[in-house]
Amino acid sequence: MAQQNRQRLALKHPSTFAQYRTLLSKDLRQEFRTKEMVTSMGIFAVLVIIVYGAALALTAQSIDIASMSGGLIWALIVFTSLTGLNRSFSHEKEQGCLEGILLVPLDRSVIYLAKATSNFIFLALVEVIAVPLFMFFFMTTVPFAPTFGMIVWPLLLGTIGMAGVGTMLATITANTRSRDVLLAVLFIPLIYPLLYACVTATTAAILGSAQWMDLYTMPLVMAAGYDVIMLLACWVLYGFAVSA
Amino acid sequence: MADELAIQARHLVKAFGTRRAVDDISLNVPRGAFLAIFGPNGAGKTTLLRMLATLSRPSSGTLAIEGVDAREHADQARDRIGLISHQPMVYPDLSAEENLLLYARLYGVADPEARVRELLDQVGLLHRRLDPVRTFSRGMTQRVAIARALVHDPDIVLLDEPYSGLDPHAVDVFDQLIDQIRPGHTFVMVSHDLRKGFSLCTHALVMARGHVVTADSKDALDFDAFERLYRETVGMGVA
Amino acid sequence: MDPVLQDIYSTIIPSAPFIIAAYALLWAALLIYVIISVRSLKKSEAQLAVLEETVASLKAQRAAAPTAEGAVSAQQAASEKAAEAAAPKIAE
Amino acid sequence: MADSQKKKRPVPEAGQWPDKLLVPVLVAGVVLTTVGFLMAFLYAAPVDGAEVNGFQLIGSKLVTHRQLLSQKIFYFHMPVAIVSFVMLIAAAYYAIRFLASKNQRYDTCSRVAMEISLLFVIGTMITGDLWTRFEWGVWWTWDPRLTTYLILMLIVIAYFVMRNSVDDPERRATYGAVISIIAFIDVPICMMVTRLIPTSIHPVVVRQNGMAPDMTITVMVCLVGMLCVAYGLYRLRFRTVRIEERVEALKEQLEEE
Repeated sequence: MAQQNRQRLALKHPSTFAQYRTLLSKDLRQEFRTKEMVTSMGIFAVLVIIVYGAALALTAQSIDIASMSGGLIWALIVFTSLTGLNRSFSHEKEQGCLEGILLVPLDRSVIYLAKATSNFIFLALVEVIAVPLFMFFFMTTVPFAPTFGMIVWPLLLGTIGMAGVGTMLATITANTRSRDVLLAVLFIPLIYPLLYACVTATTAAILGSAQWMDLYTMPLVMAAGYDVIMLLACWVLYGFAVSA
Repeated sequence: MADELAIQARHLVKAFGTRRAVDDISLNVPRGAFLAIFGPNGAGKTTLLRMLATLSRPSSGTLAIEGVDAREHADQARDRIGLISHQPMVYPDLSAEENLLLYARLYGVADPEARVRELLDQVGLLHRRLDPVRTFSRGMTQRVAIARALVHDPDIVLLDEPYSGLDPHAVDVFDQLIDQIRPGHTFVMVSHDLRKGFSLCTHALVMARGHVVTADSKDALDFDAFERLYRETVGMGVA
Repeated sequence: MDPVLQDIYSTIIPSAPFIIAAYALLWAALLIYVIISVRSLKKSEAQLAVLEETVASLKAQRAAAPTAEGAVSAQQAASEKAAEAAAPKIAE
Repeated sequence: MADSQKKKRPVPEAGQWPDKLLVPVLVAGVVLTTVGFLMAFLYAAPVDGAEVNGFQLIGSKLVTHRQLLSQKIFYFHMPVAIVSFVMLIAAAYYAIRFLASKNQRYDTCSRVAMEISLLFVIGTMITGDLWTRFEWGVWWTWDPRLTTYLILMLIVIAYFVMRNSVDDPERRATYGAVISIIAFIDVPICMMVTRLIPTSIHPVVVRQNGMAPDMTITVMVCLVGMLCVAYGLYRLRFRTVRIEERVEALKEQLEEE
């Protein structure tokens, strides 16, 4: 029969972190080359701001915009992340690459972590553009509270949570029929606690009233708790969802 | 006898509820053999191949790939398998080299750059290695897919209807490549193309509705006898 | 009516419609659900009966006269033999 | 009742001991809930509402507060809510069992449990909302409890939207299991988040600071009654779905003949 054992290539199993880095660099290089996801999310964010403009144009002077801006920023972020998440798996699905990666002997959760990190980076990039833009359009009349800088923390925790849960749901809805509406229907109820906590914390930071701490720290702790629990659950369940 | 076998499957079943896509199939594929699997659509050929590629878990039955149990130590089994499917599984926006480097690093190939260069040369795409795969023709993309499937030098090469969508010239180039990598590798091919599959294979297997209908080594029958047998068995199954 | 007594019971009447509505709607929701599931149970049971009859009759007809066309069982036997044959043949 | 016919045709994983319990449990459920309903209005004392300036001797008791009838909704509201959670827990349990064994039967159990959970959540929303309408005079407030149930209802609806948009049964079952587990984790968090974050607008109305013994008994009766009704419905729906699957399988088999 054929010659028994031909000289086989040496295979040194890479560490999980090395595989994570390879997958992440693939995502980043692909996005850097096409810039498809970041531009589509950025444009969507600008469009949402324009819709806000129409919605608030008449009332902007009379109402206290500061107390609502926390909520408006987060509404902007939720819908922008939805458009991004919908496209996050389009490359994998297009040429069946997800199966190519599933063929590699690696832990499925590494795929999850790499994809969640890349989604987090893209979402954070868009937020860095969209939030200041929002402030430019709506909050120029609002005096800057000393605690304004503190909105960074809820933004950070919220984006981590949304990227984490969103990546899991995007994997599930990637090859279903009504893909984008299904992702929204699943994403928003599941993300509600995080959203509620982040909006409260952001609004407290923006208003910066005397006892702003008690309206700030508790929601922040809740958001952090949500992130930890949800990312853990998604980490464990991802193996089932991706190879279904 | 066991170590002689590349793939050993016992009573493989893939069922969900009462529907059995693959129903109690046992296979012994010796090392270096070329098994061609034929059968009508919906016979469970692709399901069987996906099970062999450890992409889907069998509902019951045992599967050993190169002596390694594919259910318990799936990772070790995956080191030995390369899959070429009608989907190329490469990223269109990345260049051919970047795609192969990605898989080479994921598999943990010792010297990825050298290995990738060698493979690209073997498939004759060295001159186009920096262009994104999006700009490649269907035939060239299929050759990148072959290179991707071989990047970690697998012992077993699984082919899922590799000829679909290829023009005659691309088919010839594909056959040439298969012959090149033939020595020392075991092949399992799912195909509709009786003539092409029969010419390449050492063993043939016909499936219908999840069962093995007939199975024989090639020298036991010539092509016309095989074609009549295929028409008869598959015809009867579907009637 | 003594004003204090009236005040004590002042919320009873206005709250009555809400309570009735609550219990009525809840009871209606449960009832509708039961009706729908019982009806679909009956429908699928009827389908099951019909199908099992046809399967039974097909089996009876096949057992009675194994014609060429009805060679499923024969073909089944063939594949059993083939499956056994597959094992040793391929593994020569 | 049609129960005797059911025995004749064995259906996979239905008709064993759980189904024999079907009729007695359903009957017990109906009886208990009606008894609970009557007790709520006749046996349990009405709860004291707002202060009344003055007092009145009624029967043997000195009454100084407005007697509230609206509180009577509570006797069905709480049991229905608890049952909806019990069903969500059952769905998550079967989902884990399905992921471990990939046995389709657990997928069916999980799906039917989610269905019953949705039914009882809708029940909770109906009774809760009417109570809010009377207590606070507004149809909807973003009160912690109401928002938690709204989110739970939306998640279960999303679960079923997902189930209808995936065709491959195994993938549908796996995705369904994953979502019901995530929902099971998400809902308590939602409950905590909405309660612990101090909402500036509405002080959290403490509804029951400790229940009088007679009220607790009534609630218990209603609760057990509702649990029996839920179990009965669960088995009924489970049998229907299993028969439908058997019909599907037979059809497929016939096509091949």
